[in-house]
Amino acid sequence: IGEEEDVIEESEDGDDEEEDAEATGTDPDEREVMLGILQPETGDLGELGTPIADAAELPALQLENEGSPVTVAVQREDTQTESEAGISRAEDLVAAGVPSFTGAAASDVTIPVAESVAIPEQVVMCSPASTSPLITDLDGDYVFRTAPSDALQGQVMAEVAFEERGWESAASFHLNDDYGQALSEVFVDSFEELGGEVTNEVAFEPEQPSYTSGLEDVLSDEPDVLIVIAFPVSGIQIFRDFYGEFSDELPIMVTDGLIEDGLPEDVDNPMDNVMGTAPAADGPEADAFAELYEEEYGSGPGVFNAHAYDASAVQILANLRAGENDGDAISSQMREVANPGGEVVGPSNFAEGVELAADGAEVEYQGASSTVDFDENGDMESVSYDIFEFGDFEIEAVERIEFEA
Amino acid sequence: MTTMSDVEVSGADGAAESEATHPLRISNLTKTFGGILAVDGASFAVERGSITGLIGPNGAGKSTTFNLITGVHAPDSGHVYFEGEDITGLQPHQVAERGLVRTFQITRELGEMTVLENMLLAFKGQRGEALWRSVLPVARRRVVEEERDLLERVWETLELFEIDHLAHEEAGNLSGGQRKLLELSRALLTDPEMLLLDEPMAGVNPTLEGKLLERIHDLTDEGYTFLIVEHDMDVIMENCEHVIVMHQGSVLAEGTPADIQSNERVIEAYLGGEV
Amino acid sequence: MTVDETDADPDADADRTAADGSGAAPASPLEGAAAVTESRPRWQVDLGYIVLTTIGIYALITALGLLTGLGFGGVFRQLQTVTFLAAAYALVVLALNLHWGYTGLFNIGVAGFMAVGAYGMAILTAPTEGTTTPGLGLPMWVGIPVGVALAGLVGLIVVLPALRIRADYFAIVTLAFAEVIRLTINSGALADVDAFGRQLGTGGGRGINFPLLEHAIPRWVLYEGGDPAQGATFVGVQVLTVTNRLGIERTVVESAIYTSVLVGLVAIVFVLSVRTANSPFGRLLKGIREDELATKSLGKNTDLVKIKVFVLGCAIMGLAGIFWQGRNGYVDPDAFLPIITFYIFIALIIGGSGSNTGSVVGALVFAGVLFEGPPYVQRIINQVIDLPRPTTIYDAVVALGSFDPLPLVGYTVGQLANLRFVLFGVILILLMIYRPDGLLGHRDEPASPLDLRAERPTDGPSSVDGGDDDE
Amino acid sequence: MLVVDGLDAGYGDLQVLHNVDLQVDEGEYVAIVGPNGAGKSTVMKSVFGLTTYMGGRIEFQGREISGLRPEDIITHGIGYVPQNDNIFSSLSVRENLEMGAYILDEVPEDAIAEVFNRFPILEERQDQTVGSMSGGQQQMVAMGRALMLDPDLLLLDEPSAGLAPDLVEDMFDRVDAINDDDTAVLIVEQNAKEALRRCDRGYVLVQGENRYEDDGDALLADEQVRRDFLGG
Amino acid sequence: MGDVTDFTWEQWFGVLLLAGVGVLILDLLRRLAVGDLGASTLTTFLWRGLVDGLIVGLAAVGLSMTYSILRFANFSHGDLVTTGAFSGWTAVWVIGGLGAADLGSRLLLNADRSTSARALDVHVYAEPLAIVAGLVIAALVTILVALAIDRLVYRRMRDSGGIPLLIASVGVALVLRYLIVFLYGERTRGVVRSSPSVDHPLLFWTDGLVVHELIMVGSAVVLMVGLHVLLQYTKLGTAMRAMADNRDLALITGIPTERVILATWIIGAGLTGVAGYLIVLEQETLNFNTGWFLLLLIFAAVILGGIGSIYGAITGGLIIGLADNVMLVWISGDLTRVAAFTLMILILIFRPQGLFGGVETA
Ligand SMILES: Nc1ncnc2c1ncn2[C@@H]1O[C@H](COP(=O)(O)OP(=O)(O)OP(=O)(O)O)[C@@H](O)[C@H]1O
Ligand SMILES: Nc1ncnc2c1ncn2[C@@H]1O[C@H](COP(=O)(O)OP(=O)(O)OP(=O)(O)O)[C@@H](O)[C@H]1O
Ligand SMILES: [Mg+2]
Ligand SMILES: [Mg+2]
Repeated sequence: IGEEEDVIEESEDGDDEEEDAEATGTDPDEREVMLGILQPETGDLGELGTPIADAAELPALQLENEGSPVTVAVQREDTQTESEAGISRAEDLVAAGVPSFTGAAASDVTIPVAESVAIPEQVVMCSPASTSPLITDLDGDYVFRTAPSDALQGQVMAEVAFEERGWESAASFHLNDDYGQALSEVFVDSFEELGGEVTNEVAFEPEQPSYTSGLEDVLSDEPDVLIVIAFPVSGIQIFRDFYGEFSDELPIMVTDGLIEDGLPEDVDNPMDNVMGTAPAADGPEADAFAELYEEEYGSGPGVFNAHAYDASAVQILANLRAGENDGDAISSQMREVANPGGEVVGPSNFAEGVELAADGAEVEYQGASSTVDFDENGDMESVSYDIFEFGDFEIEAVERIEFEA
Repeated sequence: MTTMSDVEVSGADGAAESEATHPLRISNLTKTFGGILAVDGASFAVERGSITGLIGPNGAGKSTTFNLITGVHAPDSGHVYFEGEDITGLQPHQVAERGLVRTFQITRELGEMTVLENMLLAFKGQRGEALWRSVLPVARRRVVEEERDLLERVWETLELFEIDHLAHEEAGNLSGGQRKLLELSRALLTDPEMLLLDEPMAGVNPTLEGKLLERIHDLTDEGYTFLIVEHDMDVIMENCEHVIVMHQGSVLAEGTPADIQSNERVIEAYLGGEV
Repeated sequence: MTVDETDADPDADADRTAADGSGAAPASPLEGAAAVTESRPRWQVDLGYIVLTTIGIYALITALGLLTGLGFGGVFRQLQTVTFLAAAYALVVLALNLHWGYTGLFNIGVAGFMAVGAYGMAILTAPTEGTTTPGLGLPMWVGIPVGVALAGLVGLIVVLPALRIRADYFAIVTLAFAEVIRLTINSGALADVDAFGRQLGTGGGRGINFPLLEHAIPRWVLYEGGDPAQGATFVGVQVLTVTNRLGIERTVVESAIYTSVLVGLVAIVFVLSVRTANSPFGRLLKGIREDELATKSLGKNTDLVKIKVFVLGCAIMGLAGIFWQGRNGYVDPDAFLPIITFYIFIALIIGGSGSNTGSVVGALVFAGVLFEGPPYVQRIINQVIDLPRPTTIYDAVVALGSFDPLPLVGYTVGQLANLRFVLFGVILILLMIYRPDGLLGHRDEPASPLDLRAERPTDGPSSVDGGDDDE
Repeated sequence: MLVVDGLDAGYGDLQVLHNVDLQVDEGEYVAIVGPNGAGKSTVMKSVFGLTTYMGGRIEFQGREISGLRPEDIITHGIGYVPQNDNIFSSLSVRENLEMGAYILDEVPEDAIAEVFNRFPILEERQDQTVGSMSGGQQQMVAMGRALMLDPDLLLLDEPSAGLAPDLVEDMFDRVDAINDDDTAVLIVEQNAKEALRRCDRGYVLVQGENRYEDDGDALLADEQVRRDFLGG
Repeated sequence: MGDVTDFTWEQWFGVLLLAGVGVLILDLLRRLAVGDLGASTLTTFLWRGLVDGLIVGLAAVGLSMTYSILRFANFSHGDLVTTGAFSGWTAVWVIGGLGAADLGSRLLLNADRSTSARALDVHVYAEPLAIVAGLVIAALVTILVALAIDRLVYRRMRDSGGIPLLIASVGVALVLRYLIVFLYGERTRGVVRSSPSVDHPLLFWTDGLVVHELIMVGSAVVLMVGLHVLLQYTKLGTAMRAMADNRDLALITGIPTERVILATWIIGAGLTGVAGYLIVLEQETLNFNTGWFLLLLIFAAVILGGIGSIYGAITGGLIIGLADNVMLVWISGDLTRVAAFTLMILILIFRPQGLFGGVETA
């Protein structure tokens, strides 16, 4: 068996890219860092995925713009929001010698990619947007994420609803997929743990002609608050039916999936009774990132863009500190460059941070989305959530909650 | 002139006797479609080794009777016995497996299969009809051997019916008469004990018709039994030993061709003064 | 003379098809080898088609990839992906061909049966603890056969009530069943169940993680007891020594073995299907397809045959589902949307329903060209040029007004993933209009173990070719 | 009136008719007989534009009709009863008849009455769906439908097949009657003796070619024809 | 003995099925009496089931008609529904929103998210003319699209059987749907303002009648009855049924088959476009999948009712709609669809030709 292990080493040594890396490894100034970006630029999440991929590329562009001696070779691939294509593209990345990548976005792409590529091929992946609680259970040495687990959002919602707003009973109306089921489950558990009563839990299928009966069903026991977990594709219809048939006094709480600016216009209602939670991009350097992004792409960042920047930035730092384009080496550096200890670096001084890391110095990355500290599962140690209030066709963040897992 | 009562006596005879001499016996078959009484208490028996004619005006219920006998439709009441066994309500394939095979008035060829394939399908109990035998190496060899034998018999039959030049033609491309021939020859290949032919000669050229009838006579000599629905009175009168006349769903008369031709009621109901 | 030959009458044409087989044989070494035995000309032709298609598609991918700087590694990956996908498609297309091509059972619930197989195996082999959707933790050699059997069993449940209804009703019923299966799997109600004192379930929308077949199967081949710690098997030693020398990574070897096992399965199913088709049993199937009552009236128990064939096909679909998802180590209900069934149909129709060779060729063309092609091209375009990306087509068209076609091109390229479906549609339509029998369908594949055209035991007056004009 | 001159026709690539000549004069009664597969039905279908036209000429009342579509041909005054599939099986008897006169603006009640008069069973069953009627009854419906427009030329493809003897007789009488009303008739029959007895002229078609052409009675008398095509 | 055949297993099955439904109804009453189930909840389910059923039924009649006359299961029917919806509502936005937003946003139904139904104030009271114009345009555009498809695709396949046509229609469905995506994008949008409602004392369970819903329900009933009359009592209708039966013979009989096909597409597609338009008027939102997601329900309705039967399609739609909603009393929302499909399969076992199949109600 030892033989085989050796063989692998040998074969990697034989790899062209690897030889380059080794040859220049002693001279960090000229080392080429390889980074993959695996995002859905088409398909279901195409609209979200492209800006995320842009943000993930930003650290590399930033270094280039600022004339850093470090070059980052970015390879960008499109998952098409499909697991099949995601796996293929991930394999392409691996084949190209990419030791780590920022991806994927949808949880049901991220999981298969992790299971069948990243973990077996010993390559690091860091997802900026997959929030499924399932990802926590995947191998924490190769699978990281800067996105918060939905397990946390469910708890946050329960706390806000029960403790802050004083609603004692709630009903949950959730999309019948992994996102909806997982979030609803966590919410219900947390809410009941806190002492609240969950009157009804109803799942629904996406894109139905009407949700009136489903709403009637979920509201039949007159809860204090209704939790709606959905995306706009069904959410618009749900709220249309809700305002058509039910009292618009009833408080409704939604999740990040429905925090979308145009929603009240599409629903044709000011939605005064609605509030929601969403993971916040609340890193110490959120503003610095926003500025960078605006400068590069001409518009403000969107959802999970900050997380994408952070994911790429941490991987670049880890790669430099490891001194080679090797998944295992990067894996062991991820927490070293992100978690407390050492010089604090972030978007504003990224170029300097990069040189520090290349010199092998200890750094602590504090990013755009959070302070970026990984726990043993590769999840964020702490994240913050925004509380949004809808009203008069606008959505406004009213509060920010720091939440420790 | 044979009267109705004679017929009924023979129909009511002990089962043992009619079994030996009459392989097919139906009693009191009834079938309604919606409001229409298609077959109304029909009873008759067919003698072994004979050619029996089943005639009657259009809509008398002849084809429906065939359908009831062969399991295409289930009768509302009544019974069908074949070789002493009650086969009422059996599935068509079960009836055919017992050696009672029929042809259709409106032919049912397997359009996108060649004539050869149509014919080969007919053989009963082919080894290769079990999937595993068709697929597994050693067993398949036997299937191939058997197939050679079958093919030989198919070609003989095709030549006999003068459609061997069409062997590779898709059955859907045959002319009306050719289809009748195909259907008849295919039915023969099932090794039936008894054949029910629904207007086998309609649309068949007279010369060929003569040859077919000869062949049918040969087969009766070999012990086959035929029940034939036919409107061509010449065919019926010249070839059948026994004729059954149906009218409005029930048996109007039965007897030898001569009896039938002189039966007033038959003339009135069916023959229309002709003949 | 040559002109004469090509313009010969249809009868001569039919003859030539048979003769062509040997003529085309030397095109590939494989065929050359087979030609020596001289026993099965049809096999040579069929294999020839498949090999040629494979070579063609490989060449296309390689050329495009290398031209655009994807590098050998990338090309190799793409080839492996395409091979895997094509093999997975081929397996299920062959099964569908058995249903529809031969028996005329218009099953558009294929995705459902694949789901049953994959989920059956996933539930059996998922670890008992440590994941969100625990399973029974059984080894894969239990999981695979049971999954296949489950798919067959569900097939039985579907076909029994559907026996008596006509073709298009049958289609809708199978589609509805597939949706029932998917929705049930997806439902929260069955996501976690306490069964036999254990936590079990479908996992609902979150799906099930199970041990990767892509590792498990190759490791069974390579190592004692499937465990690398126990040392390599005889085969494993050979393979690993060779690949070590060549410097190929173990994971690559494992993927290749997995794909090979799948290809092997396809080969087995293919051979069995061909034998089925060219047999009295296959003749029965064709008979049922053409006119069930007539076949029944010849004494054939058509219901039984239909049940057998349907269950068998469903089991193979289950197997395909297992291997397909076995590569991900993860199943979720979204992998079995109805559109998957239509993909499979497109593949079958491209090849030609009713032809096993066509099924495989269709799977190759669909997976290699139609399915993987457009994104491949899109990647290449994206790498080569930087196009403007207007958000709506209106902006793009307005730009046309000022003679700037680039925004429209950019918009179109951006929409390629969606336009791929338009392409599928157009191809399907063109095929149905101009080649309804597909590339290879409706060849005269005799429903007999003998070559009916060649053999005529008695020397009748007419010769081998159905000489209408001989007389 | 109908002149078929050197017609070549078939199905797709398959040529069935080779240089077939045929003529039906005003008010004439012409029969085509011949073995199965000779191409008799194909001739009929060709006149009606339902086959692949490969050459030759078809003229009706001086106008060329080869290549016209069936719905145009019917307006020229040709009626056609095909050999198979000659009824709308899911429509009622009455609707079948009405469809026979589709090109007229009004439903011709008198024509329907006449058909009912000829086939009383049809009046009784006028609201029954034809598919559920016996083979012979269906044949009557098909005849009735073709008569609705009172055509100048009637093409009948084996109209007596499947009819009870009294109806066969009746059918031939009816055809005679139609013919007496100055409607020309072109009939294909396997009941060849009867057809030849009644017709003015007959053709024997073999393997897609004209073999004999003569007066009906003369053909009946011809030894060779008797032996080869009329069953002795 | 002979009488046993009177009760086939199918009939036994039917009896069981009816008994099952009976038990459910009894249980429903029990729940009402015990108070497990609020009366208002039940009426909501019933009313919604009715409306959903009519939506499906309305979309289904066009399919049932083309299915029986052109003899193929048109899988692009759902996307014709979508075509009608997009074209009709585009017209409403273009006409009704004059000046309220720029043309680009209105033409693409707010694909760029720069305006909204509210900004344009689209509803039946504010824009009655535009709404009517939209209805007409929905019908016209759908007809044109269907005719173009017929010309380009189906016409070349007249002699192919039902299954090749079915497969081609799957191709057409993909082309239509993704061309709509190409033009309009993938976003779901609200295209109508929330419906105004009128107060009334008529129905006991609600005192506000939703106008848009009423328009949908009313038009659905009128259109379906109209179509039935057309098919059953006009010569064109008989000709259509004749063609459905035997196209070759229709040709020989002198029925101008191409013209009948044309008429079939015009009527069928017009109805379908109108259905799509009205469905969106009722549900207020629109997405490129709107019709496709309805398609399986539509097929279920058509087949349940028996192909070619207009009343069958409506009945089928109602059964599906009611099952989908009322089943919520017993099972969770993610399984009601399963129940509806299962019911369809069960009914087909006992009546393989559909509820109204064979009985010609046209
Ligand atoms: N649709 C078709 N496609 C291809 N070939 C056909 C088709 N219809 C008939 N044929 C062929 O054309 C030839 C003539 O057929 P046709 O139906 O004209 O014969 P017929 O003289 O009417 O015979 P019959 O008396 O048996 O009805 C036959 O050999 C037949 O196989
Ligand atoms: N499937 C059916 N549905 C309804 N009625 C039917 C059906 N089959 C037959 N009938 C009716 O039953 C009666 C008997 O029909 P059948 O076909 O048995 O007559 P037949 O004696 O064979 O006549 P022919 O000599 O004309 O073929 C007819 O009145 C017919 O209309
Ligand atoms: Mg009959
Ligand atoms: Mg003929």
